[in-house]
Amino acid sequence: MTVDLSVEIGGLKMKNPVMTASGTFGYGREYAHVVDLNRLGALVVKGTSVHPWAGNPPPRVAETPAGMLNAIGLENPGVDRVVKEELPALRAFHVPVVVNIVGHTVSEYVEVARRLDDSDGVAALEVNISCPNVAEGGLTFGTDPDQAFEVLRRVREVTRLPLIAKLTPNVTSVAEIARSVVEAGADAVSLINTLLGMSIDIETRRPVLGNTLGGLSGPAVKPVALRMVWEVAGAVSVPVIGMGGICNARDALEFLMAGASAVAVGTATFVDPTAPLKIVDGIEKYLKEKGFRKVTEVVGLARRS
Amino acid sequence: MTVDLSVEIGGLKMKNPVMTASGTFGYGREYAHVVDLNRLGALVVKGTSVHPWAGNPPPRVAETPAGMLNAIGLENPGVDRVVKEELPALRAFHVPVVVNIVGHTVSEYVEVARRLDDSDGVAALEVNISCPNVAEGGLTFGTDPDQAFEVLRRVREVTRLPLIAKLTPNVTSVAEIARSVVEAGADAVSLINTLLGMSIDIETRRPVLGNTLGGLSGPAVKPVALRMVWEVAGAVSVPVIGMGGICNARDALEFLMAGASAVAVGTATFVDPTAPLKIVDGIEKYLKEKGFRKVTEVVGLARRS
Amino acid sequence: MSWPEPEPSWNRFEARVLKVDHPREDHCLVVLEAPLIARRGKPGQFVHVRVGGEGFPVLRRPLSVAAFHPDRGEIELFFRIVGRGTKWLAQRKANDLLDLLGPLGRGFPTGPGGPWLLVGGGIGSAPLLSLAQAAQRRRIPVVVLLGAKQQAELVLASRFGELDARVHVATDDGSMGVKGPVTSLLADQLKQNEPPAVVYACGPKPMLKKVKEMTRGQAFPCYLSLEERMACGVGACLGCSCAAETTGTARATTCTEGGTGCENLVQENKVTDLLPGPVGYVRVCVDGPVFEAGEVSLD
Amino acid sequence: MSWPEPEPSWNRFEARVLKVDHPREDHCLVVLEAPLIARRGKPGQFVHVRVGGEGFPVLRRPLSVAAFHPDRGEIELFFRIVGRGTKWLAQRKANDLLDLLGPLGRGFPTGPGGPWLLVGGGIGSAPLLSLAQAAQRRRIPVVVLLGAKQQAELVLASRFGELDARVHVATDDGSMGVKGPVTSLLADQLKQNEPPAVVYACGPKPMLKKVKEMTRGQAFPCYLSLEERMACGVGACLGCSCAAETTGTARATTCTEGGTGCENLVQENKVTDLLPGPVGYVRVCVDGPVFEAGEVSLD
Ligand SMILES: Cc1cc2nc3c(=O)[nH]c(=O)nc-3n(C[C@H](O)[C@H](O)[C@H](O)COP(=O)(O)OP(=O)(O)OC[C@H]3O[C@@H](n4cnc5c(N)ncnc54)[C@H](O)[C@@H]3O)c2cc1C
Ligand SMILES: Cc1cc2nc3c(=O)[nH]c(=O)nc-3n(C[C@H](O)[C@H](O)[C@H](O)COP(=O)(O)OP(=O)(O)OC[C@H]3O[C@@H](n4cnc5c(N)ncnc54)[C@H](O)[C@@H]3O)c2cc1C
Ligand SMILES: Cc1cc2nc3c(=O)[nH]c(=O)nc-3n(C[C@H](O)[C@H](O)[C@H](O)COP(=O)(O)O)c2cc1C
Ligand SMILES: Cc1cc2nc3c(=O)[nH]c(=O)nc-3n(C[C@H](O)[C@H](O)[C@H](O)COP(=O)(O)O)c2cc1C
Ligand code: FES
Ligand code: FES
Repeated sequence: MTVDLSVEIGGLKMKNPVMTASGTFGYGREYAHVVDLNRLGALVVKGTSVHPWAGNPPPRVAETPAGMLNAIGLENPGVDRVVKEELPALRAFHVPVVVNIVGHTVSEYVEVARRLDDSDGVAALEVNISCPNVAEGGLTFGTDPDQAFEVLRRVREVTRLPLIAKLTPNVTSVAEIARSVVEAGADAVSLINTLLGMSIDIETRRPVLGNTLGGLSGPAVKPVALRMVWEVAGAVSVPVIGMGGICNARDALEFLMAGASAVAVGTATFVDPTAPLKIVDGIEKYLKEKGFRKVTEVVGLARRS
Repeated sequence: MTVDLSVEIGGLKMKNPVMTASGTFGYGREYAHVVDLNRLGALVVKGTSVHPWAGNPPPRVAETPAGMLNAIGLENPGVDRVVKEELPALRAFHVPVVVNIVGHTVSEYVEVARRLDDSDGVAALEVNISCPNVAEGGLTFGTDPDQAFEVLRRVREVTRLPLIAKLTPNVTSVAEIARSVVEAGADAVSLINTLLGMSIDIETRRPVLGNTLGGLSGPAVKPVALRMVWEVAGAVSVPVIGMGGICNARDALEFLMAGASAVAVGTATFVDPTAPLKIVDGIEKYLKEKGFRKVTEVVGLARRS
Repeated sequence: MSWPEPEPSWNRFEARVLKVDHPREDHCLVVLEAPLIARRGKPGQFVHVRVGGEGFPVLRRPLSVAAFHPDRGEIELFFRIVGRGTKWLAQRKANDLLDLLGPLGRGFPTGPGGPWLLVGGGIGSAPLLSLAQAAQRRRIPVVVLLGAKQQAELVLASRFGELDARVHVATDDGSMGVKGPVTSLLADQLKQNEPPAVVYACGPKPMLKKVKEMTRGQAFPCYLSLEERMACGVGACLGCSCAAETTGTARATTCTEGGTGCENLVQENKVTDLLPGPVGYVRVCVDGPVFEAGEVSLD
Repeated sequence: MSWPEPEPSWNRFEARVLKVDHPREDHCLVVLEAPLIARRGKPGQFVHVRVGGEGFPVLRRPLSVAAFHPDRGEIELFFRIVGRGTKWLAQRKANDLLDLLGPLGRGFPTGPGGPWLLVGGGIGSAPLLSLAQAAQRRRIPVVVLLGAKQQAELVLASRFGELDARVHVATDDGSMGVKGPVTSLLADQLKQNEPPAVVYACGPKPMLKKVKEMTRGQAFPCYLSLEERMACGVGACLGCSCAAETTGTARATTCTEGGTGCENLVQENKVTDLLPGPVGYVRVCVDGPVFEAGEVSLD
């Protein structure tokens, strides 16, 4: 008996529910000779802005118990070079490419979305609203329902691509933000981005990261990520992409059962670049053993009592 | 050369900056024969309500990567029995006893504070505002600056004991809540309480905890806790008590350098009941080696650049 | 029938591993040098074992003491390898040190009369072995009913035999003894002429529930050893709660009226057992892990 | 002077541990069976080693290959035990398997001319050993300057000697060789009649900074091997950035104009190096770990 692993996320068709997480898999190219990209549900590339961003001063990463902090600062060469130098090579693979977009103002988001909507080989946009809103004093768009709404509404106007809103966990009510972006036109939501954290070196007596604050990811955050996916899946009717600390098929199945229609794997690929593919295999094995025919049958299973 | 470890937290005098965390050290009695309670900076007892609370259905704890979830549900025998049956025994020790107070309505907080203000052997109150506000539909007091203000203001009216507001990390801006409770009269703030999380058993396909959601604690949350202490120490001028994942003296020193005047140790005592005392020793050793004379000299050290 | 003395004096020990044995791939027997626990511990008590290094995993693992050897100063742990912690434990080598808290909990209450009827399901037979030891020392006749999925899991059966216990066996697949659940053996036993003086049971929850039903209203008491997820293991965190059979208030009443098991709870001043409210909870780590069947709700 | 071929074909290996040696309590030498890396790797490249089990810690540890033995299919790692990961590594036993990615990074560029001057501070001498190996094979004369706190830390000195290198030593406490920093030896060398064809250095940042200053404007190139905290190790996460000496824009200009080291960056199409903006960053894992001294800012 074969199991149907395919899922559809707001118009984005994937052969299985496992994606890479933005910023942790480069542009795919870095791993293409050791990971069969064609077997991924989708490949999500790094945060991309209108103009090139230089990123934060080093050190940019630090290890923490069962997790890591990063403060890359969304370094990227800008949308023009991504379109010209990175996307063409990915067209050789049979994998939907999702571009994660970032901006310091609403119009920067709009501009990069417009450029990508015109480009070949982009299957969907993931709008990373965890960026500081420069006009509003640096508070991140994603922590305010109105600003999150505004970004998604304006981006929605300029693209027909499936639109995924990527939510930040650093909020009192992630469900409220989720409802807001869905109302603004998002076809799906993905979460969680990293939890704000920091670390101090007691020898130098200074913060470890060059940027002082960084984003926590990896197994340590999994319980928080799962809870937020549970809350959001109960609050909106669009598909949810779950991520945060997923290392193996068991973790991925927890997210699916909490209500996610797909999952993304980030930090775990640093330990094992083939983790996303092992997770695909593991999900398939579980479904077969338990007699499910489609992966969609387990989505939200833990919600029904 | 001896090092002065003593600190004062909003009127609460402690011989060293290391306390136990509420809910993780019972009433001290459970550990008194293996841990010299007199060597603790302060002993914080469990959340105490006006009436007895039954707590949540089991399972109440679950392990997570470098952390644990708990959903005890603040089970406690009520303030009368705590005053009658628990506090008297603690008076035999030379350790300040801080009582953590909880309520479902503002007047429940007020009532329990009033009762404790009348009692012997209470050195300070820690107001746990991570309780659902029953009147306001179950949102926790601590996620709303106005409700947090109201609880502290009203409790302040009925007690002269040093008042510590214990903040929840499940908010967009912990600094905003901190400012609010300080304005209401809190003499100090303590943080973090647990991060809301959950876990699913993929065999039973149900949430692991009887209560579905639980609070994440332990090393996994340390980077988030440290960041929040950093933010709050920069936002208010009252002393800050830092906690969240502290396992050893290095961890504790990170919190002190981030701006905490004292620290509390919770989950780590489950692994090693003597952890709080080892941390006292470790802090003293570090200070001696580095030539500090007082522990207060390292408070906020990482903030000065 | 009297409960063993409360044990306020648990301590933390570095116990030396003397032997690690794998009678089956997924079962493990560890012999430890732990003289104080070996001498002071009672059947049914457990130790809380630290696993892994440097603070991870964050929780200790509760394991019953399967056998006490006060003469040699040794204890035995017998467990199934189910997850990260037990896997780590099973990889220990002779002379490694294990960090443990113990002896913890309230063991099995025992009286002078026999015979004792022991009912063990799967790995639940572990704590019963120490009871069989005690019975042998006190020359009390013991009947042991052991159940498991298959013969291979009945690795402790011969150990009970060595302790002069009469052993009956049931397996789900019939590969050893009677085919069926261990409770079918219990049904047979309860039909016999001589009733047991007491029934002790340990095993999976559905089995314990069945045993509780089958022994309800009988003249002899029935004691169950429960498992629950634990953080502190010593009564401080309220993490290991199990619902009391009746509501807290009702239990409090029972207690003042002098009900059997509850009496002891009151004597030992366990405030949290007696909460008024919709549900009362008991702590498996200090109020148990052994309870009178009537005290706890197994739903 | 030409950079080694870019190595797009790193892979993941299960390498068998052949030997674990502790020349000093806090230093460790591990010999691994890793034939492909032994044959294809270049001096200055590194491996990214998984430490611990079951996904914790979450980050691999970067370690230079201290010696390549293509004939025997072996490589050597030499490291100081500083934290959790290196401690775990140092506890491996023969026949354990290590999970590693490699060979990674851009090694030392080499040319036919000599002599080579190698400057190593502390454990920074490790990657230089593989250069001395290469020099011996190619019969290029090598002078090695080694610095350390005390004699005991100079455990690799004899290995350089075996490779026919001329070794000079400096220690902070004067317990071996000259008393003072290794850069004082460098000053002496640079005063000699015959200038080196190239200087290679690895060690703590302050030392590298000094070496960079001392070799600035000289006729011979100077290459530094840097360390930075890494996540992926393969260029995907931008976690290991180091500031470029000039701003991104300026470097881009230098490159079109044909500057020395930068040329190679352009050839290898490393987009992220050439960002316009206030600061340009290079990735230590794929753009390095070896850089021309002029390329990177060490402030
Ligand atoms: C009082 C008591 C005595 C016990 N005695 C024995 C014994 O003699 N032999 C034996 O094989 N098992 C015994 N158990 C069960 C044993 O504690 C678990 O099998 C063990 O903790 C599993 O740990 P793990 O890391 O291998 O599994 P994991 O599933 O990885 O553990 C994850 C977490 O869940 C907890 N957990 C998992 N299963 C159980 C369980 N059944 N009961 C309590 N906590 C659990 C673990 O302690 C840990 O905190 C006993 C349990 C209790 C409460
Ligand atoms: C390209 C490269 C080659 C290296 N080669 C060697 C070598 O041959 N011999 C040797 O002794 N050391 C070498 N190092 C340094 C080595 O990687 C660290 O000492 C090691 O990662 C420390 O790990 P830990 O778990 O013991 O320490 P911890 O301090 O517990 O590590 C915590 C985290 O910080 C990182 N970290 C700590 N120190 C360093 C460091 N100096 N550089 C980079 N990351 C660090 C760790 O990788 C880990 O992610 C090299 C570093 C790099 C970047
Ligand atoms: C090094 C690094 C870089 C990241 N860059 C981005 C990014 O550019 N855009 C984004 O939306 N999320 C970014 N993230 C967040 C991840 O996509 C993901 O949401 C988060 O790491 C949680 O998943 P994980 O625990 O599986 O890593 C980054 C994470 C890491 C660790
Ligand atoms: C089992 C358990 C019970 C707790 N009970 C309380 C409580 O009653 N009141 C309270 O304010 N915090 C309570 N907490 C939160 C801790 O006091 C502490 O804020 C948190 O666990 C973070 O610290 P840690 O990581 O050191 O445990 C509890 C935590 C745990 C693990
Ligand atoms: S495990 Fe803490 S009270 Fe039982
Ligand atoms: S470590 Fe990821 S880019 Fe260098």
